[in-house]
Amino acid sequence: MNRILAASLFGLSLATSGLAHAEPVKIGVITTLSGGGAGLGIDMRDAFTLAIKQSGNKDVELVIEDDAQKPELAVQIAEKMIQGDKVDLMTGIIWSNLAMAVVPNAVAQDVIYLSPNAGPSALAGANCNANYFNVAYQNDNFHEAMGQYANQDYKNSFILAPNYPAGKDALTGFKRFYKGSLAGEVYTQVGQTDYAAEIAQIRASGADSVYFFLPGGMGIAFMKQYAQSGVGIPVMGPSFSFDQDVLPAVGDAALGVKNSASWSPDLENEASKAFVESFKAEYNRLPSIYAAQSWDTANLILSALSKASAKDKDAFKAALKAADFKSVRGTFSFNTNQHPIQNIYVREVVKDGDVLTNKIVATAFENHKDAYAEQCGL
Amino acid sequence: MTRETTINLLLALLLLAMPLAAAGLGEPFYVTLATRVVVLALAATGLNLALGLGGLISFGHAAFFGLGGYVAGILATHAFNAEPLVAGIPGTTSMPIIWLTAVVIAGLVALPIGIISLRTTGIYFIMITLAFAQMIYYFAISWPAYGGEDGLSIYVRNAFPGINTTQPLPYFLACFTVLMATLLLFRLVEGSRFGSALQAARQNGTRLAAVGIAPFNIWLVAFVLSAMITGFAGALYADLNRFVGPSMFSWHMSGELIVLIILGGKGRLFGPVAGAMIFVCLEYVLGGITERWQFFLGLILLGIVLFARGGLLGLLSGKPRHA
Amino acid sequence: MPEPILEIRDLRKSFNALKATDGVSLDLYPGQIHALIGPNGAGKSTLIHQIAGSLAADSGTIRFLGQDIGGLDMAARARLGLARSFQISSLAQEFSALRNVMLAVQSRQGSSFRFFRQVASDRSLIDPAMAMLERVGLAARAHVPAAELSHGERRQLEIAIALALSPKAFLFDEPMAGMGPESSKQLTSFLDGLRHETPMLLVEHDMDAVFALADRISVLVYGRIIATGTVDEIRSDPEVRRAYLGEAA
Amino acid sequence: MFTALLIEQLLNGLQLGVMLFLMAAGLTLIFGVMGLINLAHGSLYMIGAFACATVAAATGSFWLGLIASLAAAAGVGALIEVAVIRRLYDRDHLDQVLATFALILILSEGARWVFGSFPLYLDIPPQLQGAVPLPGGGQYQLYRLAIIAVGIAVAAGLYLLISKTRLGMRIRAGESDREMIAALGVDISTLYTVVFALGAALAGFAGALVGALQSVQVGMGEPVLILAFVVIVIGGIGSIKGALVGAMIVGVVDTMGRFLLPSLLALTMPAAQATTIGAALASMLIYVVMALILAFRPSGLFAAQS
Repeated sequence: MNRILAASLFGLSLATSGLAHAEPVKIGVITTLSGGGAGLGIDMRDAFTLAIKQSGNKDVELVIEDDAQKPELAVQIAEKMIQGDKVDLMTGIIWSNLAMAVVPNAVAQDVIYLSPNAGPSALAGANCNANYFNVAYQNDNFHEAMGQYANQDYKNSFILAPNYPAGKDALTGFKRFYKGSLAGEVYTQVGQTDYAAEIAQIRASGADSVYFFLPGGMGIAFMKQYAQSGVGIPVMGPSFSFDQDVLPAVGDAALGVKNSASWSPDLENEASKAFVESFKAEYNRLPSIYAAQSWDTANLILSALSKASAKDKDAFKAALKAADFKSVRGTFSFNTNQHPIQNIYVREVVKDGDVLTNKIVATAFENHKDAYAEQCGL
Repeated sequence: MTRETTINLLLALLLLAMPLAAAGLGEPFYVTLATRVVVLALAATGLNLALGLGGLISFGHAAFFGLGGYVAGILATHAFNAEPLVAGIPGTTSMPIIWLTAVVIAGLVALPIGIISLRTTGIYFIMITLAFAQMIYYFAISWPAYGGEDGLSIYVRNAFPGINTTQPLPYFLACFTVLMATLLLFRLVEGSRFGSALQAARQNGTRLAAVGIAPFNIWLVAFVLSAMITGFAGALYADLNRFVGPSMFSWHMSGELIVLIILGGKGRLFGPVAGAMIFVCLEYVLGGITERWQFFLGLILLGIVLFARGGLLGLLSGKPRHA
Repeated sequence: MPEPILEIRDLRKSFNALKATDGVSLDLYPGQIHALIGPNGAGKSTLIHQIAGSLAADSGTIRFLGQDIGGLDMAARARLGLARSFQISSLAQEFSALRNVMLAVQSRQGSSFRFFRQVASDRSLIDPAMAMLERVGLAARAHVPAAELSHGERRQLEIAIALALSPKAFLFDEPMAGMGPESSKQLTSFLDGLRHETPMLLVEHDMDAVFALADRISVLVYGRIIATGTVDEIRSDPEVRRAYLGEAA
Repeated sequence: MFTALLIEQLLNGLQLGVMLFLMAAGLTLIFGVMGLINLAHGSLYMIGAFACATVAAATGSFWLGLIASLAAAAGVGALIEVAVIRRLYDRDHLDQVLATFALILILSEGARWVFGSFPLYLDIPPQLQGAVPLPGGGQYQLYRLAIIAVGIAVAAGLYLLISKTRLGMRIRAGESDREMIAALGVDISTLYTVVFALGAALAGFAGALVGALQSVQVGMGEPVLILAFVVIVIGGIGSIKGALVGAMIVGVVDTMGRFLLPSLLALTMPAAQATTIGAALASMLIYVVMALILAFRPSGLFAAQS
């Protein structure tokens, strides 16, 4: 009985697929909506749904689920989306470790995954996959940019990051382009909230600058404590500790800090201006870089949908790879490993009225590619 | 047949029938969900041996769950990359070998942890087991060799001779068989001399010593056995998710295992099974209704602790009998 | 006189400044009931705890059947044949009376590390345990959980458990406590019959029972034994009268 | 230069210890008097921080925020004591662990409901901004020095409260003999509510003080909670003195471990390896210390009940 029903449904879908050009596409969004990191996921979700809503495309169906920043929960949701909801595309994951848990299995089941934020090196090189598109950055990129920029002013930098793979990728990325010497290299505990011991080491190290990668609450804590410590050595970081989601919590301690990103709210292009305006109008707050990347992801999908059906995987992937959409980041294209080729900017935290935000002060790289693309066999 | 036995039988049938029906309807996700129930129930059954029968409130069983998981992940990774493990021993994707290794490693680690922890009692025992699990947790996060915080992906589910484990249903049936065999073993141990001594140790350790049986030895063996079962479950969990990460070691995981036991009914054979069924259903159903599902999960848990002390099986089948 | 079964020499135990056991020496002989009496707080229970092994002595020796047992834990002492009953009934409350006794039988038979054979159908455990319950007159209550037994029944059960160990010596900590006169009388005659099977060290407040049962009596005051002797010797000892009986009178 | 660094790190250890003491004192008091394991103590810490941040943002005064943190944590503490906790005193540890675990879920998600998912802003009061010079050429953050001073004052205050006041006498009586103080006519359920609220207030106070240094966000209480448990287990549960000593041990060992282990390892292995392995070992260090202490003193250093 069920087999017959399934068979006839199958026949029906075969029959209709030839007719309608715009056919419903199901997108699974796994992101962090509860727990300590929820702010990033909420920005991601809000921008994504807003982009779909603005496009007026009625054929896109979203399945949004909260991973609570737990890898095993993300894996479970992915299984549900793939096997239960039978989604065509997946996106949404914020954190590298969750991406590592979900992406390899999803793409192996022939689901296309588009990363709106994380870009672990393990997925960029030899283990790259035709079903995996990274619309954000490769994890090393922002750190490489800051390493490059640091060469201008600094000769002896103190660097620190949490003791986990993304932290090591970060400092590796920084060192790849930084030419000066290191006054110290420290790995802190994941989830650490007190950096007094590290700040004391920085003070004693004789460094002329500090570079740190401490996402989420860790970065907020570090910046507040650093600002009060009286050390006074200039600080640099990737955008993660200086973006719109955390700036209100860091407060004036962040003023003047240089940070690297692929986008900034003041970026001069039409797509970006339109994005910032509609996001502010809809949600009454400034968008973060996670929102921007997610907005781009949605628009990339929409652009591909206008060219090919998501059921026709090969045509759809080719359409995605063309990256024929108006990115808020200006120029944007995919490298051979389907990771972005894009500009990376250096921004400075400024005060716009009462609101802390970022302004671009330099371009560290133009059309930057990641270091792993050569190992990718695509 | 007592009422509890009838209920147990019904639970087992329900647990078997649901995924079979789901597979028939072409809904493989529910098979995966049922497999999750089975694996969590197995992990909690391990803890139930120490906690339910022996009264050892281990707040660190995530350590053994994670170890089992990492054994599976590490062996599979070495096999996948064709790198020998140590001294020329290759990795493997054979589930029987992985299972055996997981059980042995969990037991070997549990032995020293048990010897030290069992010197303490009460809240000290709760906290020292937590401390050991935290040690391993931080080690797993910060040790670079096996993925650290990122964990390890198992690209292809490991293999069991004669079973297509990559399909949800055969893998479910394999896990289900393991769970049922373990429950049978649990029942046998509970009724044995060792089980008698263990339950007496829970009720009154001094009494047990006064008749000449040292509770320490009984507890230690129970703790190790318990860790071995939970480690086994960890290996199954890794293959279910095709992923292992340090969060398997986290204190939340230890807490969840305790929650499963209490939800179902502590010390009861099918307590962990009932607990895992409720927990996974709650997580799935509440998670589908509201983003704030943890809030309501908390309320429900609180209600159960305060007003339904015997757990689900306690509600359904009344007081336990120790003839 | 024969060799003592239990030989205690110069046992000492202090809690901070309090000397709970202050150089106690004591011998228990085969076939005898040796009563230990003294006012409240004299350190009787503390002494029993040290002999049974639930409390470590600071110094001194305890020899049992000629062997120094000072380094053994409670379980090991029990396996040697030193059985005890507790001042406050200490039972596996959820287990039936029968299973409480079966535990002792299981211990006497050796290993508890048997994982498969079911005790519920194990005649080699049930039969001897049942026999012990019959002996103390509790057979009819064999399947009642210990928690539901009356106070007197729990006392009987304690004794059944101890007997099931086939002990070489008994330590009794106030077995009559909380019992009515009728039950006390019954227990007294039961213990009277037991002395030739198993010698016992008896801590008891019930002076009628002590004078009826004891072959020898030691009087403990402030952690010291001030006198040891037969019933008559103790009755007439002036120091005992002053320190103990005198107070009571 | 190295001496200055060492002094600074010792102060850091001391400051961490003081914070942990504020948390641990409440936990150990609640366990000592009521026999309760309260996993939700970290949530009270979080509530204190949120209350302080909210009030400070509304009024512009950190000090009003600090008062609000005390009031809010004590208030929520009293509320959950009356609604939930008092039903748990007669239960075994297992039920307590589970019920308070459930409370964590409720309070964390509830806080997110009320305050949203983004971290809140809370800054150090202007009077305590900046750093002061240290002997040996270093500098030290003024606010952290203030925390150390406040912590010592609270420890002294607790000592006086418990040894010299009527309430303290009742608390001590409650630790040794519950029936006795009930028989003496002390209203035991009020006493328990007061003790619980006092412990909660200390936790909330700690949360507010630390909130100004870190980020005020949901889940901030959990790492501190685990550390506070390590502290009271090392010190001996129920003992305020033990909590103080345990907090200092954990604070100094943790800080020094993070600072010294990587450099020590660098003597025997390549620097890159030493930094990662050193960091890995440092994060395990306090748990190793705890296991060692319990292995030799199974009831902690100053066990209240023998």
